[in-house]
Amino acid sequence: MTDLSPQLLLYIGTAAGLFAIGLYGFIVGPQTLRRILALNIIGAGIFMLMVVLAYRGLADGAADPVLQALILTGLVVAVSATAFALALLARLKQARPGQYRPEQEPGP
Amino acid sequence: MIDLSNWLWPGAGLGLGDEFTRPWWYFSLLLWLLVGGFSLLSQRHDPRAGRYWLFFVLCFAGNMLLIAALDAVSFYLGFSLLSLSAYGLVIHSGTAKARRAGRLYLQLAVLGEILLFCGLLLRASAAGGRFDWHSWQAVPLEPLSLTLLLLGLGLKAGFCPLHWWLPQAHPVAPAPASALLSGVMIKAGLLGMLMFLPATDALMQQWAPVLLVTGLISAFYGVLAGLLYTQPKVILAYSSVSQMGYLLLLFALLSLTGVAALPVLLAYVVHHGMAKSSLFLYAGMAGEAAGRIWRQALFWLAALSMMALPLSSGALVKTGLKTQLAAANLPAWLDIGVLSLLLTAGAVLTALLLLHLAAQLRAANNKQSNHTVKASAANSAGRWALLMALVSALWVLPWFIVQQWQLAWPTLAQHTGLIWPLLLALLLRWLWYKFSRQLPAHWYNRNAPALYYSLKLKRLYQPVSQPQRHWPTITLRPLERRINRALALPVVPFTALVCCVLFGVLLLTW
Amino acid sequence: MMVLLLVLPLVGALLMLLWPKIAPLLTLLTATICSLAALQLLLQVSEQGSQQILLAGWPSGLAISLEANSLSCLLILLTTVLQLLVALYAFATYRRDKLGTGFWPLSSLLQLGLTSLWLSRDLFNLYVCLELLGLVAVALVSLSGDKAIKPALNYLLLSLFGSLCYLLGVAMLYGAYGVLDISALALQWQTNILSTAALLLMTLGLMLKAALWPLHGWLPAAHGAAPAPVSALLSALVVKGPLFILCLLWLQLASAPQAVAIAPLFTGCGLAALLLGGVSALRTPFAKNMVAYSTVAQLGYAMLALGLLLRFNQPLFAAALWLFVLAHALAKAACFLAIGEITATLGGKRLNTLKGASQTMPLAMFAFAVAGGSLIGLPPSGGFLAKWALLQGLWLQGDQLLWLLAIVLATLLSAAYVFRVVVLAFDRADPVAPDFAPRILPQWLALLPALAVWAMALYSEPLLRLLKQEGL
Amino acid sequence: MSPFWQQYLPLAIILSSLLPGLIIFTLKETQVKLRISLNLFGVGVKLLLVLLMWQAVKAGQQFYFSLPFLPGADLVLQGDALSLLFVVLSSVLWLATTIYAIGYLEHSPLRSRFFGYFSLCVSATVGLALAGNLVTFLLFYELLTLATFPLVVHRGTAQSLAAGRKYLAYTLGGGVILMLGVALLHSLVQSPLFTPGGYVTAVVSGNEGLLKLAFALMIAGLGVKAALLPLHGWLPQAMVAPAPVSALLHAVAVVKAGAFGIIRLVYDVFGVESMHALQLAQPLMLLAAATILYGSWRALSQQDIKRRLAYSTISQVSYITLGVAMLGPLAAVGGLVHLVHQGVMKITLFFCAGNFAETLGIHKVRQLNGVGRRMPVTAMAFTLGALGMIGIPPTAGFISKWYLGLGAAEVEQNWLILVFALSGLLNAAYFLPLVYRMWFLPQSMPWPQEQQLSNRFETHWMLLTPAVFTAVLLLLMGLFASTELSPLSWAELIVEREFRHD
Repeated sequence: MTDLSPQLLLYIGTAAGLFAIGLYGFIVGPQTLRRILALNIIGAGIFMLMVVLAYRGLADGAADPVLQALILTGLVVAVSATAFALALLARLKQARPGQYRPEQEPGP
Repeated sequence: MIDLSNWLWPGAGLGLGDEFTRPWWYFSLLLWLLVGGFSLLSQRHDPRAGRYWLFFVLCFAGNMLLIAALDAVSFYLGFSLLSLSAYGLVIHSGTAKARRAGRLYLQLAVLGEILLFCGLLLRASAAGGRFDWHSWQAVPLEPLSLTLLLLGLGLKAGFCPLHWWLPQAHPVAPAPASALLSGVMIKAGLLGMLMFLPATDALMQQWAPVLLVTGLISAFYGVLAGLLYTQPKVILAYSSVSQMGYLLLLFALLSLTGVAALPVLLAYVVHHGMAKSSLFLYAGMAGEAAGRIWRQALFWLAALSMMALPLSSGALVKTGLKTQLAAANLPAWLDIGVLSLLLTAGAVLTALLLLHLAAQLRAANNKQSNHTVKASAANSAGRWALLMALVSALWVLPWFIVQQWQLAWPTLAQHTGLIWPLLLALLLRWLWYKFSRQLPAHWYNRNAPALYYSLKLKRLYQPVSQPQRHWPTITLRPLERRINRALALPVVPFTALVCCVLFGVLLLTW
Repeated sequence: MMVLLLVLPLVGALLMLLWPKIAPLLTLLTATICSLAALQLLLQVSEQGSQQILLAGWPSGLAISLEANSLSCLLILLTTVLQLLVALYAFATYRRDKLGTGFWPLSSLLQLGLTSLWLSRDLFNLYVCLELLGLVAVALVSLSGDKAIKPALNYLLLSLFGSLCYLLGVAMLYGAYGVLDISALALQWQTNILSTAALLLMTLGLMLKAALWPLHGWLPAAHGAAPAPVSALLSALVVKGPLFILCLLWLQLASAPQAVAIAPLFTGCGLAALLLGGVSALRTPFAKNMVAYSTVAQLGYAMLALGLLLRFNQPLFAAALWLFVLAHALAKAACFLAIGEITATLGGKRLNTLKGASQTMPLAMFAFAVAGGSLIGLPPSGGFLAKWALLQGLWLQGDQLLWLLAIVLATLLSAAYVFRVVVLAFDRADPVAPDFAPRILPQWLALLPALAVWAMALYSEPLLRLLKQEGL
Repeated sequence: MSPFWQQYLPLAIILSSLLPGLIIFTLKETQVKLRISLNLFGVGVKLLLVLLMWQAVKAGQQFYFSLPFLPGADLVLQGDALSLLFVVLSSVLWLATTIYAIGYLEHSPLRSRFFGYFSLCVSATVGLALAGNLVTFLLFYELLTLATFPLVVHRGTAQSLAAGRKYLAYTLGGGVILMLGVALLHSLVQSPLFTPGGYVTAVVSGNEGLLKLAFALMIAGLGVKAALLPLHGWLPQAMVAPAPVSALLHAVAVVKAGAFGIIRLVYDVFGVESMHALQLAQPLMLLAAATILYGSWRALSQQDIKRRLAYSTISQVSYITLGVAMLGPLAAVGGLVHLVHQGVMKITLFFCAGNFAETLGIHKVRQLNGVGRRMPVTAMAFTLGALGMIGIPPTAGFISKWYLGLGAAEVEQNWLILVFALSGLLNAAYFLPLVYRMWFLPQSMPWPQEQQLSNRFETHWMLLTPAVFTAVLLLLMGLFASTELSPLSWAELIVEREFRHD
């Protein structure tokens, strides 16, 4: 395992912060839209982490291309997932206009 | 001899091999045929004749089979056929009394069957899986199987401590059936004892004195109890108990004298069978004898023979009994003098009982003569003719046996010895009348406690309900509702939270 | 062959989007071809040993690498065959059940996602497959119409959340080791807090996606709301994908101490899933929810087997694990198809709808009962084989009475919920009248996988041998 | 007989009922003739094949058919003397029951389904009898449960559904426990063929605890079907099923399967030697004795005829277990022969009870008054069966009790004779009152639900003939016990082969 410079640690800390905020929003947020946004924030945290890791102690200071490829793929996935979630949410609102309330599930 | 071991169970066979099964078999056959002929006439107007004949034939078959059996299982087959079919005869009349008696009979018969079955099992096992008499008689008895066999067979034979069913069941059956029950069927138990319990067995010889005493007790008990009843057939039944006591005594003597007592036993069986059958048959149609001296004479012939009038078959067997007793190899605690005195007393009592019977028959006649069924003359005559044949057989047959076995005829002294108990009985009876002593009325015709216990037993085995364990019913539904309500959490945040918590916990506890 | 298996569904899906009219036929066609190809691949692999290819000529490490061992081939075959069967069922019923046209391309994509998942040995590829699988699955659930949107949305949110957890784990591992290929990663694996945390994150994400207890909350609603063919696919196949990755992680990556340390989690959760899932299945008033809860319970067996495998390293448990997966896939597909057909015909989604079904729809009921037999583990079904392997392993380990007792309890619970339905179906006193004349073909299609799972018994010996060796 | 035949004969015996059964499922309700002829064809073929096998086995041949299944445990069908005893019993009684069922269900709905499951049930039973190792046995044991369940709930009423639920709860529970036991034993010694003398002897030392556990588990599993004491609860409740099904449960298939399994377990898996070494016989004996007495005692108070018969079965089947547990040759003969005898007797009783219920609507004991006059032939058959149950000679029941008793005396367990005596008394106490009511009491109330099923006979001939057939059979088996054809001599042959191995 390579050593991480303090600067990188800062970025990593920020990424962790983003992740934590997203997590908090995901768990607490009463509305689905907020949850979708929270997921995006978590995603942003992770991507940020990956970006940071791409620059970890490589000799020539260049970024790790594999990770960047991964981030790109991840972003595509995240965007499409978000779009899909929003579409679903829209349909939900369409189907039950004004009936939105915290979900109730039957049984254990 | 017919060997059936390849068809039925191993060792099965039928035949009349023994020198005493043959006369026994012929005597039984004769009695069955005579009484069967009698039944043909007496049951002619019986609405349930079909049932009567069914059970009659089954009993007949069972009885003949058990005598001819050459192995224990065949004997058991005949024995149970006889026992169970006799139930149909006992309750034939269908009255409440008959049903009650039948119940008692059946309870004890089944009990006897099972006891006998257990005894047989133990014996068969001891005999190494062979069932024929010879191999069984060669194996010494052990106390348990001896007890089981004695009880099982004794319940059929009906001597004193095992007699409960007898005074109930015999009187309620139709007259010919009672005649057979008392005449031949209870002898099946005795035959079984002869076969299963060889006289030469060491243990048997030890136990014989006890059996002898039991027989004496039974002989006295039967008479004394019979004196307290007024229905003729009940009296006759108790007389059978008493006579079976004598037979048991003779059976015990077999072990104490060697086989010399066997012909006497056989003669006694024949004598009692014929006499008791005649008396039962007579008791069944006593109403028709009112005022007809010849018909009454038949009764007296039979009764006197039972009272051991000199020259009668009774005299023959009673003297035989005494002779054997005198010759017996008794243990010290049994004094021969006391025993013969007791025998004499027994003879007096027997005579008294028969006189009592005669009196009750007359009384019954007077009461009943109005409403006896009017049978056709030919039917009636036929029945009386058969009775006559029976009585004559009673007077004749035992002599053949004596002849065949070359026994000593009773001497003149012995004859006279038999006269005076008879006279004494007459005297007593006369005195009784003279002073017209009556016992308190409630001493008479008491219900036997056995019936009470039989009913108790029935309630025990036919319970209406049994204690049921009721599990406490737990309804979990409210609890489930509560849990459901408690768990009705929003899925997404809850699952995410669980996820986070799990992660934290796992990481911390690593 | 592997490429064909991947390309064909993809091309098929695209074509279906272009010409929706021929979509059903196209689906059938691709599924048939893929099934044959999968069979061919299985034979090939079993003859020549596992195969590896690198896509598009890139060098190892950069290229997408695919590896087919016999377990993967078996799973691919299972996927394609079930796909074909479900497509047939959907083909037979889609007009009646108003199945959206989206079903056909989506199901092809689902097949693509699963096939690539079984073949991938690269953490990030697996992530992509997972994501694809999750999105397609949610889309399929939402086909059912308005009532399914809510569960679908929940499913989507949690699925995305799980993927992100997994992704975070992947990122951490890549940051630490710089490789993504599992075998390469295993070579330089170190047991430290970072790798443990990454593993745990990935595990929890996967457990969430595989609906392993206690993260199963979304499953019953989603599977219950989906159309019958979709539920069949989801329950039979989709939840197995994350499970597969989970096994890869713990069996190939994790070091022995880590594996032993995690084992109690899996066994405990498996046990809880078996018992609580069983109780829920027994008590739920809705027919499809019952089957869905049964999935939760049955996944408990797999988890239990995985936990025991990690703890004792006994090959019998590996066999048990994959046998459970195979048997459950077939049986659950049959269950969902049968129940779906019955509820569609009798009109109603409560269990009470099934009253008298043995009379009105004997074939479907028979299919359910036969499949249920495998869920219970009655011999000679596939479920029995799996349970037998598990029991053998436990007895050979010795002193595992607690687990044995748990298995007995779980078996009885599964028997209870299966026969709850069967007994209802035999209620002749008050049968529910069908809304329309029952159709025969869909019922037979429901019966086929049920019979197949019993036929597994005939191939038990090769199966057991194979899975014992190749159980990762 | 060619080797080809030899291999496939066991399979053919199973298929001879399985295939007609499967075809019957597909028939329509209206295809009565086709269904009946298929059914009877299956019965005929099966009897023929069984006859073939019987002759060959008597001549000392063995039959063996196997399919690969689990490692160390193939699916094996094997025809040896013991399996043939059960096969013959179930095929012959199947014949009677089929005819009876055709008559019984003449106008009821869902007959195709009924007869389909009926045939499946018999196939499973025969398969169980022919099973060559424990795993195969387990397989058919479970199949039997499944095939019987639809029959138990056939009426589809709330009561029968409750009975079905209970039946399933018990039998599936038993099945799981049996599976556990089989798996344990398999992990110790694999699952080789059943061999006279058992195959665990080699591993006894060192594995006592596990072997005892395996035995206990398997007995518990088998005991459910054999209705051993704490596991008997399903049997009395299952009597709500139609009479042919009760006959099947009590005489042909289910209960017998349990008892047969115990025989296999004791003699061909553990073997006498290991049973002695592990001291397993005594507890089994105690359990069986307790069941015998308890069943009889509970039967006393049952006012429903079939319920009373059900409790009687609980008691009677344990005779088989007891005979096996005594581990003596004579007792084994008794136990084996009782397997057959009990089947024939109990099926007679159930046929008769079914006749009463179907013809006159009689279900309760007190309604039996005077039935003897209305239905003399059925009542006669019932009486014979009852006498047999009590063990009165010359019925078949006597023979088996005789041998059991001899066996008890042989192994010096005299207390068992007391058990037999008590049970005999109790049997008499609950059967004789029925007989008494039938023959000796006048009819006290109008028949609850009289049907005119036949103009010539007292009831439909298809209901009457099987009852008479089995009643005559039980009499013949008792009377001609020593002939070559009797179950007794066959049981002796088996025991000779079982005990000769050393």
